Amino acid sequence: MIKSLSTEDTLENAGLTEEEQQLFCNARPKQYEPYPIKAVEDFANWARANSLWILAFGTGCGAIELRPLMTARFDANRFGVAGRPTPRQSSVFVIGGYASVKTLKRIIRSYEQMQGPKFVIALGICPVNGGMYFDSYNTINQFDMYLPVDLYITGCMPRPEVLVAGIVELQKKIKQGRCDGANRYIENFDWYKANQKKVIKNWDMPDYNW
Amino acid sequence: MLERLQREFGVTDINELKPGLTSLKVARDKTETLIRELRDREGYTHLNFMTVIDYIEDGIFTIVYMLHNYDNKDTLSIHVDIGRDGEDMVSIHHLWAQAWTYQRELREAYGIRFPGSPRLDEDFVLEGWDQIPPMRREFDTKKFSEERFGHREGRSSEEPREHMKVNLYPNRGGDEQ
Amino acid sequence: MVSSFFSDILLHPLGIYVLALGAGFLIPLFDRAHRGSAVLVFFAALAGMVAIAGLNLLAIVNGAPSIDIETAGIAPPFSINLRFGLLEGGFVLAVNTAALLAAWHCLPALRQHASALLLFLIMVMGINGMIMTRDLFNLFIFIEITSIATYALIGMERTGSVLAAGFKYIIATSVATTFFLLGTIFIYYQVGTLNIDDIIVHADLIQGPIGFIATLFVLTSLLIELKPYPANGWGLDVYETAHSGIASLISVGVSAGVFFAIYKVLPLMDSYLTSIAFIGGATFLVSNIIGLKQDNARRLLGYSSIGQMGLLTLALALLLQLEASSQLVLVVGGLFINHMLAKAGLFWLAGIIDRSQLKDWCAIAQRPGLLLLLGIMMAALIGLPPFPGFWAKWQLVMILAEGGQYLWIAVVLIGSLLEAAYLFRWFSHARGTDNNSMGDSSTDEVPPQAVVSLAQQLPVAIATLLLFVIGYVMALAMNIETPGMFLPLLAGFALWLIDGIRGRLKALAMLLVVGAGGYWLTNDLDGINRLFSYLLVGGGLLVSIAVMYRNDDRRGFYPLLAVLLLSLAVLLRAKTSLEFFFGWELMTLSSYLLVTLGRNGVKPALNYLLFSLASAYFILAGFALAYAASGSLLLSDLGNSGDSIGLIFSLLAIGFVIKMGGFGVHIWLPGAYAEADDDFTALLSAVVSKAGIFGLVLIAANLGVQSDIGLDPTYVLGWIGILTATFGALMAVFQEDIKRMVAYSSMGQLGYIVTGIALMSHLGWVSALYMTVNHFLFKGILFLSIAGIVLRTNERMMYKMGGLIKNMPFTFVFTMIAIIAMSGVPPLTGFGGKWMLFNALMDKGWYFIAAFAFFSSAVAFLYMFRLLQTVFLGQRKLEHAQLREAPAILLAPQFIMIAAIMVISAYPRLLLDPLSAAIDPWISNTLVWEGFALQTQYGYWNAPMIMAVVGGVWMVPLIILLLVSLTMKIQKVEQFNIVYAAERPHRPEDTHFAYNFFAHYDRAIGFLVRPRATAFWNAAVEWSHTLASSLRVFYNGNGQTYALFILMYFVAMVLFNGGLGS
Amino acid sequence: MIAEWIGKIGNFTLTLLIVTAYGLFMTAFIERIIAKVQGRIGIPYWQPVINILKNFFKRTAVSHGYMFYLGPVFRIAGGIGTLAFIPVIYGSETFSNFSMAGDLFLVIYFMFFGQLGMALGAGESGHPYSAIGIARGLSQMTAYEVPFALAVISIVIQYDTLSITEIVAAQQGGWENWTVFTNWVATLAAMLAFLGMTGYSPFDIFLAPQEIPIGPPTEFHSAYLSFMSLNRALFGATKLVLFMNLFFGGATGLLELMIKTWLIYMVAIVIGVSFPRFRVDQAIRFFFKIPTLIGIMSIVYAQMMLTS
Repeated sequence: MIKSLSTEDTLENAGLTEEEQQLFCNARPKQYEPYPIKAVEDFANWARANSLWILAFGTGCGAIELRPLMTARFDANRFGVAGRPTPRQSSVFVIGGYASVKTLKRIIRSYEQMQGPKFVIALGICPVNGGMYFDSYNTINQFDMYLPVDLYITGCMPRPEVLVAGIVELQKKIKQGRCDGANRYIENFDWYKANQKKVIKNWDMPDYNW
Repeated sequence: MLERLQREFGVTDINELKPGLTSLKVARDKTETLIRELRDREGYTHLNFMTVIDYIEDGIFTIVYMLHNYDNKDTLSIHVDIGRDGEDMVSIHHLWAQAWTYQRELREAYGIRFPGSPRLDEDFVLEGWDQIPPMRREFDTKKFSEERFGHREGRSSEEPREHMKVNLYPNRGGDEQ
Repeated sequence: MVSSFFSDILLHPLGIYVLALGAGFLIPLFDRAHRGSAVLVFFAALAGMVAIAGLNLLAIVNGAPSIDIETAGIAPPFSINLRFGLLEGGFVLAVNTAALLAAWHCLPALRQHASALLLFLIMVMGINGMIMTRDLFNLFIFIEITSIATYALIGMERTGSVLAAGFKYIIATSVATTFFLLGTIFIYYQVGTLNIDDIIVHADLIQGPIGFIATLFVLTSLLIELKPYPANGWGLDVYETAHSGIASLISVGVSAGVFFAIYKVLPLMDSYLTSIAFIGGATFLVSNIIGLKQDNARRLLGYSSIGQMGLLTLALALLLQLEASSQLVLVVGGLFINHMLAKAGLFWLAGIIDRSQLKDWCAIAQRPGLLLLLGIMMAALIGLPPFPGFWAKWQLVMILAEGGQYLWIAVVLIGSLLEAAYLFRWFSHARGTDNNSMGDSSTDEVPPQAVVSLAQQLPVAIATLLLFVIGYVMALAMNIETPGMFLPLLAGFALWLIDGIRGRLKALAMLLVVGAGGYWLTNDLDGINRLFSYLLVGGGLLVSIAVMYRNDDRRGFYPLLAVLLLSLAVLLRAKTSLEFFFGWELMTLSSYLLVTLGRNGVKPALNYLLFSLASAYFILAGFALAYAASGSLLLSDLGNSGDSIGLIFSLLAIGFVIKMGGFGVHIWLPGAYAEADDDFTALLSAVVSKAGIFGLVLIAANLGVQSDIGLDPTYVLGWIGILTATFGALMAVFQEDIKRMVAYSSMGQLGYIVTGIALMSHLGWVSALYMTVNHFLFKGILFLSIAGIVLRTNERMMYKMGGLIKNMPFTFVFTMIAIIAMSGVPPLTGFGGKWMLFNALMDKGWYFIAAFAFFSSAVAFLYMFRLLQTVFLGQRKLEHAQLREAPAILLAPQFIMIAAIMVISAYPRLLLDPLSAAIDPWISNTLVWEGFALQTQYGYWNAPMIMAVVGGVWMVPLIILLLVSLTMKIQKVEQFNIVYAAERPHRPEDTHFAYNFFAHYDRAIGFLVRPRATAFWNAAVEWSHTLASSLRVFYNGNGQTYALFILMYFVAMVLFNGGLGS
Repeated sequence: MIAEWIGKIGNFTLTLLIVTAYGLFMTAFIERIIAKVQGRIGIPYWQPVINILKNFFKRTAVSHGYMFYLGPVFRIAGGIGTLAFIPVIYGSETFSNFSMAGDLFLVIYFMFFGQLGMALGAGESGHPYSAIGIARGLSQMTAYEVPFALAVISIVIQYDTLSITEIVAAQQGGWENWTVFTNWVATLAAMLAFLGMTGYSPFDIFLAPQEIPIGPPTEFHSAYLSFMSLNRALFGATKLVLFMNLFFGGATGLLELMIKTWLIYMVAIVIGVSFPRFRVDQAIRFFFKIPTLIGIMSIVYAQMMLTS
C-alpha cells in the first residue's frame, strides 16, 4: 500500500507491519478547546464531575481498594461514580499502584481509547516514584512520564476512605476546569511517546490507539 | 525407594529436610528418566513447580523440580546442576504439559534453554526484553531501573533494619542476641 | 407399363417384401464385385421400404382405402393375406424409418459381413410381416424369421457374452413361439381357419379348455416376446451386449412387431384384458424400480425399453377395456412413436459414446451437442413437452381418470417418476457432476472426451427432429393453441442458433426476444393473470437484466432462460388444464437444465427435477380427476367437479406446494437455489417460485371459491404454509452458506403466502398477493446482491467475508432495505403483508397459526441480521481490502426494485387496489379505506402516516446528532481500532464473530431442525434401491433358468385366469 | 391540515418529554431502592440526566462508519416511534400521539426497528463482543416473543380489536374490568415475556457486563451513548405504558400512569434482584416451556370466554 508522506496530521505507526498499517487509524490526535461560552463549559464540567465513570481495569494491587468503593460502607454511587467495563465509555482511569512495563502498554492503549475529557488518578506511591519497586527491572518509577496524571493519592496502599476523598478532590478540580490531562497529553504527545517507546520495546501497536 | 534410586540413577545428596520433604541430587542426563520413573512407578504424579537457583559463585544453576505424591503426602525436591554459561537442560514438557510454561519462564528469566519445549522463545512476562536475563545475579537491576525508568528526586529510602531499630523497637536499642 | 409397374408392384406395400427379398438376392451378388455396392443396394432397399410405407400411408391418410394384399390370387380366408391400413402403415413406416436410421448407425459393423446386411433386411421384412399379416400361422412364420435373423445379427459380434446372450435369446423365443404354434394349432382345430379376421368373426367357436389354452398360449407367447417381468432376463442380456444398432432395433422394431401382433389378436382376448393390463403395469413399474439400481447404460436402457413396452401394453389393454379405442392412435401411437424414436436414439447414442458405466459418461460433459441430444431423448422418453409422449401420457391419464382407474394412474405416474429418476441420473453423470462455471475449471481434471463424428450423430439428430415434428402434429391434434404454446421453444431454438456470439449480445438478444414474445403472449390477459404476467414476465425481465453482468460464454444459458420465461407466459395464458400443464412441464424442464448449468448444480438439479416431476404428476393427477368429474379441460370449470373437489384440491395443492418447497418436501430447494448460477437463483426465487403461487391462487379461486364449500384441505394447507415459514426460518438461521441461507429464507417467506392463500378470504388473498409482490422485490434484490458479492469475493461462506460495507456501500444499503422489507418492520412493505395476514388469520380464527407466524417472523430476524452482520459488517478480510462495488448492471435492477419498495411502502394503495380488483371476481372486496388508512374488523393501518412519523422520528435525532457532532472532534477510525480488552486484534479472521453465529440457539432448539426431511428422503431412496435389488433376484444369467421362467409364466397365466376348469 | 399536524407534533413532543423524564426518573428511583435494600444511599435522582449530559459534553469521539453513526439514531427513532404509536393516557387528545396511524400490531413490529438499526450500528464497529451480544439478544427475543404473541392474540380474541385505544376503553369502569383480572392467564404469559423484554436479570445475558463488556453497545460512547441511554429510559417507559394499556386498564391521568407503570416495573426489578442470570440457551428453553404453555392456555381461555 502506498502511504502518503508523513505530515502533521498522520502518525508513522512504525511498529506495525505494512499489512497492518491499513487496519489501524494513523491520524494524530488533536487537542480540544473548552466550549466558547464559559457558562456552558462550567455546566459541562459540573456534569463531568458528577458523573465519573471509572474504567474497570485493575492495573496493580490498588485494584483491590476500588472494590469496596461500591459497597454499603463507602457507596461511591453517591458521587456519581460508577464502573464501566469499556474504556470508550469511561472517563476516569484509576492507576492502581505499580505499573509493570507489560501493563503500562495496556494502560496506554486503554487510556488512548477513552474519550476526552478524561482523567487519571494515580493511586499509591508506586506511580510517583516506584515505591517499593524502585529498583525493579520491570516496573516503571515515574508514571507521569508516560501519561498525564490529574490526581495523586499516595500511600501504600491508600485506604478506600482516601480514595473517596481523592474522588471528591478530583471533582473539585474538574469543576474548576483544572483537569486538562488529556489536552496535556496531546500537547506533549511526542515527548510522552518517546518516553513510552523508551521502556516499551516491542511496540506492535499504532502510535495512537484510537 | 531412595536406595533403589541411588542404585539405579546414581542419586546423591539425599537430605530429608523435614518429614515429608526430601531433597536429592541427580546428574543432568538421568533427570528425565528419574522423573519419569517417579511419576509412573512411585506415584509422584504432581509437578508442584520447577525453578532455578543461581550459584554464581560456583558457576552453576541448580534446577529444582518439586514433585509431590498424593498417596503418602510426600514431596521430593530434585536438584540438577548444570553449567551456568549456556548449557541447556532436558525438557520435561512431555511429562507434564504445564512444564513448558515453567521452562518458558526459566528461559526468559535465566536464559536456560530447554530444547524441544514448545513456544520457548515467546515473551512470557517481559515483552521485548533486550538485556541479559534479569534474574541472573550478574544483572544489576537497580542500575538498570534507574537508567531505563528514571529516578525521581526527593526519594529517600531507609535501611529496614535501622528503621525498625529506631522507630519500632527503640527500647531494644540494637542489642542483637 | 413402366408407370403401372411402379404403382402396382414397387409402390404397393408388397413391394416391401419384393425389395427385401430382391435385395437379399442382389447383395451377395454385388458383394462379390464390391462391398460398397452391396451396401448401396442395402440402403436403396431400406430407403425404398421407407418410401413405400410413407407413400402408401400418405394415400391412406388422404382417404384412400386400406390395402389388402391377397396372395396366391385367392381371397381370404383361404389364403394368406396382408393388410396395410392406417395403423399398419404407421407402424411400418415407423419401423422402417427406425431401421434405416439404425442401419446407418451400425453400418460399420454391418459392412463387415455381407450376410449381416442380408440378415438385417430379412429382420426388417420379418417385422413388416408381423405387422401386416392377417394370418395366424403366417404370423408365426414372420416371428420365427425375425427371431432367427435377430439371433444371427446378435451373434455378429463374436464375444462370449454376446454369444451367450444370443443363445438365451433364441432359447427363450423358441420356447415362446413353440407355444404360439401350439396355440395356433388349437385355434385352427376349433375354428378351422387361420385367418385372423375370420377367427375373430367366429370367436364364439373358441371355447372350452382347448379354446382357453389356445388363446392363452397365443397371447402369452406374444407377451413373452415383449419381455414382461420377471420372464425377461434373456432380453436384458441382449440389450446389454448386442450391438447398439441391433439392440435398438430389437427394442423398437421387434417389439413393435410383436406389440402389433398382440393388438391384432386382442379381439380374441377380451377376457384377458385385465391380465394384460396387469402384466403391462407390473412390468412398467418393476422395470423402472430395478432401473434405479443400474450402473450400466445399456442395461439401463434395456430396463427402460421393457418398461416402455409394458406401458404400451398397459395402455392398449386399458383403452380397450374402457372402450376408448378411438384414442388408440393418439395414445398408443403417440407412446409408441415416442418410445421408438427416443429409445432408438438413446441406444444409438449409447453405441456412439460407447461407455458402459454411467459414471464414465462424463466423457460428453464438454460436448454440448451430444448432451443436447441426450437430454432431448430423455425428456421425450419421460414424457415432457413438447414431445409425443407428453400428449399421449396426458391423454392416457385423462382417459384412465374418466374410467375411474385411479390405481393405474398411480402406476403410470410412479413408474414415470422412477424412470425419470434413473434416466436423469444418467444425464447428471453425462453432464459431469463437477462442473465449474466460475472460470477455474482448468484446474479440474477434465476426463477424456468422446470423439464423435457428425455422421454418427445423424440418425440421432433425425430422430430428434422427428420427435419435434410429431410432437407438434400431436399438439395440433390435441387442439392446443399453437403457435403461442410453442413460442418458448421457437425462441429458445432461435437463440440457440446464435449461441456462438458474445455473452452480453446474447443476453441482449434474449431480453429482446423474451420482451417481445412475453408481450405478445400476455398482452390480452386480464384479471389475476394479468397481474401475474406483470410479476412473472415483467419481473422476470427486470431481474434478467442482471444476467448481463457476466460476459462469458454461458453456453445454453440464454436460450434456456428464454424458454423458461416464455413458458411462464404460456402458463399464464393457459385456458385449459392441458395448456397449463404444458407450460408447467416446460418450465420444469428448462429450469432444471438451467440449474445444472450452475457451479455444482448437477446433483441438486436432479433432486430439483425429481421433486418437480413429482409435483407435476400430482398436478396431472389432480387435473385428471377434475376432468373426470367435470368433463371439461377448462381451468374455469375446475369448480364443477362435484364431490371429489376436496381430493382434487389436495392433489393440486400438494403439487404446487412441492414446487414452492413446502415443509417436508423442501429438500430440493436449498441445493438447487444454492448451486444454480447466482443471477439465475434470483430468478428462481423471485420469479419462478411465483408460478407455484399462481397455481395455488388459480385452484383456490377456481376450486375453493366457485364450489362455495368450506374446504378442509385449506386448513391443512394453512398449517403447511406456516410450518414451512417457521422451519424455513429456523433452518436459515443455521446455514453458513449465504445462498443456502437465503434459499431457506425464500422457502420460509413463501410459507406465509401459502397460508395467506389457504385463508380463502379476501383479506387473506390480498395479503398473499401483496406478499408475493413483496417477495419478488426483496428476494430479487437479495439474490442479485449476493450475486454481486459472490462475484467479487468468489466466496459463498459468510464467515469468510465481513466488513464489505466499506467496499460495497450500495449493495449494503440495498440489502438492508430489502431485509427491512422482508422482516416486516414498519414502515417498509413487509409490514403491510404481515399486518393483513395477521388480521386475516384472526378473522378466520386460526389463532395458533397466527402465533406461529409471529414466532417465525421473529426467528427471521436472526438470519437477516446474520446476513448483514457477517457479510457487510464486522471485520473485513485483508484480501478483500481492494474489492470494488458490484457491477452497475447488477445494481440497476436492484435500484428499480428498491424504488418500487419505497413507493409501495408509502402508498400501498397503489398496489392494493389492483390486487383487490383482481380478486373481486371471486371474493367480494372487504377492504375498507378511510382516507389513506386501511381498516379491518380488528385494526387499521395508515401507511403514509406511518411513513411520515417514522421519517420524522428518524430525522429529528439525526439532526440533533449532527448538531452535537459539531461540538466534537469525531475521528473516523479503521477496523482494528476497537476496544479489545486492552489488547489488539491480530487478524480479521479471529476478530470476526461469524462462524456458527447462533451456536447458543442451536443448543437451545437446534434439535428441531436436524435434517429429518433429508433423512426421510434418503431412507426412501435406500428403500427403493433395496426393493430394486430384491426384485432383481430373478436375473441370474442362466439360460435354463430363463427358459424355466417362461414355462412358469405360462403356468402362472393359466392359474391367474382361472385354470383349466373355466 | 398543517395546523392540525403542528398541534399533533407539539402534543407528541410534550408526551415524549414527559415519558422520557419519567423513564429517567424511574431508572434513578429503582436504583435508589436497590441501594436502600443493600444499605446504601444510592445515586442522586438526577444522576441519569447527568450521565446523559456528561456524555453529550464529551469532546472527542470516534466513528467506525456511517452505519455505526446511524445506529443510535435508529435506536432512539425506534423508541420515539414506538411511543408515537401508543396512546399514553386514555381519553386524552393530548396524549393520544399518532396512535391513529396503526394498531397494536404496528407497535409490536415497530419495536424491532430500533433493535435492528442498533444491531447494524454495533455490527459495523467490528467488535466481536457486539456481534455476540446481538446474537444472544436476538435469540432471546425470538423466545420471549412467543408467550408475548400468544398473550396478545388472547387479548385480541377477548376484545375483538387490535386498536390499543379500544382495548383500553374496554377495560374502563373499574378495576375488575382490567385484563389482569378478566384474562389473568394472558397477563401472566405477557408478564413473563416482559421479564425477557426488559433485559433485567435473569435474562440479561446479552448485556453481560463482565463477560462481554456490556454487549452490543461496547463501542458506543459520547453522544452515541447519550442517545442510547435516553432511549433506554424512554423505551423502557414506553414498554411499561404498553403493558399498562394492554393488561392493567390503561391510565386516565398522569398520576395513575406513574403508579401503574411503577408497579409493573417493580415486578421486573424484584425478580431481577432475586434471581441469578440464565445462560442464553437456558433462557430460550425457559420461554419455550412454561410461559409458552401459559400463552397457549390463554388463547384457549379467551376462546372459552367468548363462547360462554
